[in-house]
Amino acid sequence: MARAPLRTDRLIGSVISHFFLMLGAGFILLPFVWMLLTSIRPASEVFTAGFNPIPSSFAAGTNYSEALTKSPLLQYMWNGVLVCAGILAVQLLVAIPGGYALAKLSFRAQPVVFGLVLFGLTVPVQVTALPIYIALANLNLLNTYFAIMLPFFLSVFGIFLFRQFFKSFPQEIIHAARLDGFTEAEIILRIITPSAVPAIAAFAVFSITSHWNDLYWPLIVTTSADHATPPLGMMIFRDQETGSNYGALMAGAAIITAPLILVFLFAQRQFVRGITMTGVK
Amino acid sequence: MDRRTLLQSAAGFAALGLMSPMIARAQSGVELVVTHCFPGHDGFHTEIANAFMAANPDVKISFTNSPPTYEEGHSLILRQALTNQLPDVYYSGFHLLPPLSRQLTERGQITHLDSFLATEGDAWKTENYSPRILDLGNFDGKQMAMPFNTSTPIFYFNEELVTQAGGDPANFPDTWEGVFELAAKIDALGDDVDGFYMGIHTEAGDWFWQALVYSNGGELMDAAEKTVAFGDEKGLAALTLTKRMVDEGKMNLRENQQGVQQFYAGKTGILVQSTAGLRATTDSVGTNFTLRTARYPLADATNGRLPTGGNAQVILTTDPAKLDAAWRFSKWVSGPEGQTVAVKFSGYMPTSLVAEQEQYLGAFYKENPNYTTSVGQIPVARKWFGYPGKNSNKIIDIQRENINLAMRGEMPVAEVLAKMVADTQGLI
Amino acid sequence: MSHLELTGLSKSFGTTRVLNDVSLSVRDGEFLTLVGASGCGKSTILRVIAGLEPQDSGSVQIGGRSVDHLRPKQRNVAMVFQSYALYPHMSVAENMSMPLVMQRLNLAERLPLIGRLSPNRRRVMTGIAAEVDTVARQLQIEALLTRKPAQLSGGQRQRVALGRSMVRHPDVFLMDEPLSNLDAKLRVHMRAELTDLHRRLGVTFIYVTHDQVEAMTMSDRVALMDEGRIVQLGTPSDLYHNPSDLRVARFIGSPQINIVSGTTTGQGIRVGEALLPITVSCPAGQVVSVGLRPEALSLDPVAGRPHVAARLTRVENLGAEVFLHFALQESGAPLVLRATLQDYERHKTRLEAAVALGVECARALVFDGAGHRVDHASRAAQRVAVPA
Amino acid sequence: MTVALNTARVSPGRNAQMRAEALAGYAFATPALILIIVLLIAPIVVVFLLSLTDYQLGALDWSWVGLTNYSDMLGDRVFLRSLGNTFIYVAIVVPGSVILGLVVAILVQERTKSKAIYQTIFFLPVTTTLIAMSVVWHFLLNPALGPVTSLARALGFSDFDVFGDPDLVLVGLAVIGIWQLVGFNMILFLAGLTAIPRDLYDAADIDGADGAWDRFARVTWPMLGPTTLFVVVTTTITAFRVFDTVAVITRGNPQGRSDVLLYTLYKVGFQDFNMGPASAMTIAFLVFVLVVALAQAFIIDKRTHY
Amino acid sequence: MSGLSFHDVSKRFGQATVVDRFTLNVAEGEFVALVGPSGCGKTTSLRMLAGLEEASAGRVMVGARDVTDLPARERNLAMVFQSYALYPHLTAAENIGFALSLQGLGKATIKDRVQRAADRLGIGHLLGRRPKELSGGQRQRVAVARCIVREPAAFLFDEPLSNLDAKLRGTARIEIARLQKSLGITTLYVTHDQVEAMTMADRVVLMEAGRIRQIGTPMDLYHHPVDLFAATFLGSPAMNLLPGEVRHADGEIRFLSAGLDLRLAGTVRCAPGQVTLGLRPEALERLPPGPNRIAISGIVEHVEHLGAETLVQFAVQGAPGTVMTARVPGGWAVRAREPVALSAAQTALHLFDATGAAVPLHFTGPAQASADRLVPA
Repeated sequence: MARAPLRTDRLIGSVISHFFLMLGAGFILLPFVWMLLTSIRPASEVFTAGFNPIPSSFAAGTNYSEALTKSPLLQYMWNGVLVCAGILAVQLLVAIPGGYALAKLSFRAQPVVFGLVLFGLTVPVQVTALPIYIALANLNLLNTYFAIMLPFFLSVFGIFLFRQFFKSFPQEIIHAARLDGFTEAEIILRIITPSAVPAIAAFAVFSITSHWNDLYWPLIVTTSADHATPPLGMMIFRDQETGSNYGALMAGAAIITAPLILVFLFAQRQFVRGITMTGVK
Repeated sequence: MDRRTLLQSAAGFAALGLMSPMIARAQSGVELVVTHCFPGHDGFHTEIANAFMAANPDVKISFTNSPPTYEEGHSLILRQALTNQLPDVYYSGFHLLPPLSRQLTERGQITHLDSFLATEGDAWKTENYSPRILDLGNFDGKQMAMPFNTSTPIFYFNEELVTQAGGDPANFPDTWEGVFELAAKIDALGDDVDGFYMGIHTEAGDWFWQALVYSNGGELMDAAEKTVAFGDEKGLAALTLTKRMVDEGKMNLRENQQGVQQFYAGKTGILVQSTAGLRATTDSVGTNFTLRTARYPLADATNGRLPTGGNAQVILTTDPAKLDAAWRFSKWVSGPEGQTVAVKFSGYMPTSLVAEQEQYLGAFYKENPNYTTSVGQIPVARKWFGYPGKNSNKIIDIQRENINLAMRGEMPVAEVLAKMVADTQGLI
Repeated sequence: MSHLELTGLSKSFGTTRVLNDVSLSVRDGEFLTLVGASGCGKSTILRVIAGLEPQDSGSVQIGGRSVDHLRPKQRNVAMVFQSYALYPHMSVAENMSMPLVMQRLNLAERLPLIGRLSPNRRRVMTGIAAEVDTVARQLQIEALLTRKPAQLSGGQRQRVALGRSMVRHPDVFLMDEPLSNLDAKLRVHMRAELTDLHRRLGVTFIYVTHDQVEAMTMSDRVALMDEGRIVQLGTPSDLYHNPSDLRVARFIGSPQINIVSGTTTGQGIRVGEALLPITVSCPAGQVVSVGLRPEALSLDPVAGRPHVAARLTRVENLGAEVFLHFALQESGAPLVLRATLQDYERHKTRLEAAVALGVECARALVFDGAGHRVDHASRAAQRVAVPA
Repeated sequence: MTVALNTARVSPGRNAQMRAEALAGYAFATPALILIIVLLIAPIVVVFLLSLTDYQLGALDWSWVGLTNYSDMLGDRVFLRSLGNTFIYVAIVVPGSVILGLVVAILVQERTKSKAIYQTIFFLPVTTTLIAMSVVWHFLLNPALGPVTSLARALGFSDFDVFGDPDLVLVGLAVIGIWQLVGFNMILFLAGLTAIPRDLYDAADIDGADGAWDRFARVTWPMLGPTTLFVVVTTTITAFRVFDTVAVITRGNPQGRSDVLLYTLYKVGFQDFNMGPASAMTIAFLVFVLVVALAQAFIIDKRTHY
Repeated sequence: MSGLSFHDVSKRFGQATVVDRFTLNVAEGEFVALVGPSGCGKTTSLRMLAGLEEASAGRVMVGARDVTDLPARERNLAMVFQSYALYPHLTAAENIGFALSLQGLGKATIKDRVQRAADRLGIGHLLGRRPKELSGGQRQRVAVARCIVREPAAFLFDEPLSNLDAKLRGTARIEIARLQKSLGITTLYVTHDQVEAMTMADRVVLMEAGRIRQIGTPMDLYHHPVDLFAATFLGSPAMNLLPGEVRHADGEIRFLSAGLDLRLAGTVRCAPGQVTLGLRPEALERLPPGPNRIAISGIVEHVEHLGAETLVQFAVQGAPGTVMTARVPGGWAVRAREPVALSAAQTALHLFDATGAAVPLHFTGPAQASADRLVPA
């Protein structure tokens, strides 16, 4: 039987796999491409029939400046930075020690706490929103950064993730540290945390993207623009009553998405490693 | 355990004792906190408020974030009522005014306007507002709100497509029969061209259904709001119209926004929409085609009416120190200064009689005849109806499903109507 | 003084008994090895001594005082782990100075930023650095001080781990299979280095391994463990030449000891057709196991001396010596004989057929049905000279 | 559990280390525990209590109604329909995003230079704002103007109206759901794939595994068992929570065929303000998700014996 | 069953050449071990034969068939991996029968053949277990059974014993060797452990840095290493080395190193120059120096008692810094810091020139006979 050399087989395989990957990538990227194209189109061209990638007149300036000036988008993005940073900081402060306690320390309540964490994974934010809202209101805390951040201080996902990650951390190193005289807190601070950089990166990507993009909760607890987060800045262009300004909406979307893509690109290597090392099994 | 303790215990567990509220508002003169729905309205609200503040330096207007819909705004206000976080002034959708004013009156968290109107005097009243407009904000015998934005459904059409189909843009049909005939011709112009679109089967509320029933001279409920009233032949005519849109008007049952987008793209001949979207539609259409508007046909020329969309301003503050400023603001926004801006920005109909005068909107209307269509419909505008009870949204959802059944031909229209009446009655 | 005393240690994980009433006394400065198959409980003992795991009962004394109530760091023991357990994000110098930092700086001074404000801190740190340098020089790793563990070879990591335990001048060194992650060549080398280190430091070493060669070559005394108990405690040569138990005989020695089963008679022990003139104290007719180290068999049967008939099955030629694998003629039981290359060459042609293998009965080890050693007269009389 | 039992048996004072460890365990778990109680347990208790009342948001009086809300719910057409729709949505999104995620992961895994690029592209949807992306999808799937339909038309398919056709609407929403989840699942699968020893593929090659399919069916798929189940559980939980796309694009239309649990719950609670029934639905929703998650976790436990 | 051969096979990864012009013929039924330090290219060579790596150049043959371009599955070779590569989700029986099921054989046939193969390795009772439930030794046997069940053209082993502990390794290597002989199947065996190579193989291929350094029988390599590398790689403890110089003076041939002066006169013919002298540990004996023996003494540094034998490390007197290891029978009670006097037969000496190549030693006189005797016929 005549046979093509292995190299050719492999080449064909690679071409086929690229073909499917590009097809998939096309599917994934389609909305982004359209977002960018729309963000540089004048309103009248957005709906011209057909799929003409190149706009006949550029309205990038108008759309982007409208996105930035009509709503205090920059202010919102700054709020977003503060809120995401605050949430992430508290989440890490809670989840790293919590994850360590669940993974490496033995205490009687451990299974109960872990059970609660697993339970928490299934509870969507909508369930707890109203009681927390009322509590915040009674404490006179609405319209504060604190109110936007509070429900997310607890990330059961984070606790779970760090627990999984720490599970695979060599027990011997912790033993060595105890022999060396580290207190448990110092083990967390000086041994566990530096080793958890990939997990922190992975977690940060999830945390930042979801709270940067969150619309639901900020809309409930903030009524002034002082604390609003980025998606609220886009709401102004999306109006069911009078019709949406698609160009500015997409420009706004592009503006607020860009930092996240940068964050992801920056953390990508660590992120993938973090996910891999937490051993999703 | 009563509600109070329930809520207090809810608060108790969250008593983290970490922060005190740091909402220290700069108090130079009076500050009014204002909430309106639709972030898209921010533009004209800000402009109006700026002008107001320039004229009234002692008053500071500050806006909260805008809820994206009337429903969400309503929910926001109710939550804030619970927690005493209410703004001083709020713009409520007309259909939500009855529950809002009733609940807040009960809680003592709203100020009715009768005494202010009395102070201004009747002459002022008649000079500025038509009684029909004022009535939109009047419930249980009290003036609860000053109407701000009002709208009626109108027809938008694509002049080029109408012409191509042999229609006359200058004499747009004023009967459904004429509309459907024209729509069918437009539809025949090409595979990718639709004749007619009205998102009655997919819209958010039941405004279009109300328009169909009212324009046929029908009623949704009896005067006591106990019994469903659209089970009659007028209701049947209304529901039959939906079926005819599909059969005769060749309407595709697209999702609402997609139907609208299709019109923007110049691929739909006739679109039924609120006049409120005129400005946005004009912008979106741009140079794609020539946008024209026409009046909504009244099947019953004498008793036919149209529901008034839009919103009215309520004063929620009960603080005597703020009331005067709030009333001044109320007068301003519903007066010619406010209305001029709002109309130009949206396409809404003015609520102020004065605003229609030459120095305000007169010139604008002459230059933009599309904007006058709805003004012509003011005489037939009536209140936007809201169902009583707990299930108003559910009623609307169920009705919409029934309308779909009729339009999709899955059930004879008469049967659907009977079912729809029964479903509605069951939920009241 | 740092002699170490374990009394009645027991521990279970769930229903598994990992330590079963273990008592052990380790002299000050002794090198004691715990050896046994994996799962025998040897590592658990180490962790109990260190205080990393609690015992269910029993007590640990170091230098005459009970340490049961002390935390690991208070027991002044150092431990070298199988995986070395170096802190991956710290340099070698940091790894090595950690125990001293923890000892000499108080909690506030150890804090990341605030700690730097303390004037005491710098003085202490300078002192520590000097000590680390000294130890690093001793271990010849002074050139590696700035590297991270990931940049080190296995042998280097091993030395850093040693260094980290040395800087503390502990009373007791605990070593948990420290050589098992090294390759064969390096392992041989490190064996010598470790014993050398022990001699120089003169401190008590407790060393855990599953490798009998390590146990044999390095220790003053060896405790062989099985199923959570110490089976035999003695010098390496004791364990090799005088195993008290069949398990010990099997575990120690490579190639493994030959075990043939035989029956006691009045004249000796019958193995197949051969009668080995070994008189044991147990009654006749009992089945016993006769252990014969490979060197207790010879290719040159002297007339009149006992021998067994066997058939050669395989030759393993290692160059320096040859392992000859036989099957016992009657039972087919395997026997390994250790011969020099010269001996093998001399007998090569004879080995093609069944041969008689000489048995040095004086070196035979007899075990009863329960696996316990049974002493016998011939052995007692001709006790081989054992190295001290 | 065994760990806890052991700890229990060691009497305090027996071992300083164990005591210190337990103490530290409690200390480190306390912040998490407090937050769990304050932000999770207590609100759920409040919601449960509300589900036993007829409380309407803003109303001044209310009363206990026992389990009426629950029994009403079981007879409520809209609720039952949302439940059904949610299950259909889950039934499309879970296999869709899991299988696609797996396929992409396998293809991406084999790439060397372009791996990072593909990885980033497929992960992009996770980083974006859904309200903007829903608008975009809405347009992309526009039956007359959208590029997807023009492409379909160019390829000779008949027109389809994703969000207008009652039979297609859940499929359309599911496509968006899949679009969002594929990248995430891909990352999880990539993690699982890296953990498969290369030796197994070599062994399969030598054993006579014939090409990619055999390798996949005989090695990859069985070896990914635990990962797959994890992915399925997380995807299921996520899919159950579908809300944004429905709220932004279809609002339950057409004919309620895109009503899903959380959206219905939202309408009842936040548009009709019927907190009692909404709370009952919330509790029901929680129970559903919990049951599904527990069932899957149980299977994971049984399946991860290798 | 058939022979195996490599013809000028090379493997390059980018710039690095991992295997350089590897040529080897393995006869039918022969057991050949590839041995060398890690990274020497032995595993890569094996994998190229198996079809798991592509050869950058050259051809590989199984019997008369050129399999260079065939995928692994068509080469009819069986392989045991270092990690055993058992499928964790399959039972032992399914693992063993995996290849057969891929061939589409009937269930009964598979069951029968699996049972026979398993019985042969003494794991017949473990067939229902999964790899996780097996010990290291049992897994290793399952891996071997998986190979023999297929009746392949040849066996390939990639360090199959390196994951076993020392004890098991000893028994397993005998088992494998025995099995190979009884099946008579061609075997290529990769290991870094010289003991395995020496004890199991018919021929040993010693590799370093991608090249073959020496091919020969184990005894060839042990007794006639072609260079320093081969000399030190084989044998444990390693050969003792002593750098120095060979001088011809006064009709004598002398080896000089620091203060050491060994006379080789009259027995050895050897060119003068810088050399390294090699002496295996077992060549150092507690015998008095005599004719044709050289004396080496020193101070004991370290003693390792292994029971039957004792390893004595001592500092060589006259050569400061040089430590040699002697391997002596177990009965000798020697202690650290004591002096020792040992001697070695001249026939046991190895000399290597400055490049490391072995210098042929030509013995004259009566020692000749004994030197020849060292080499097995």
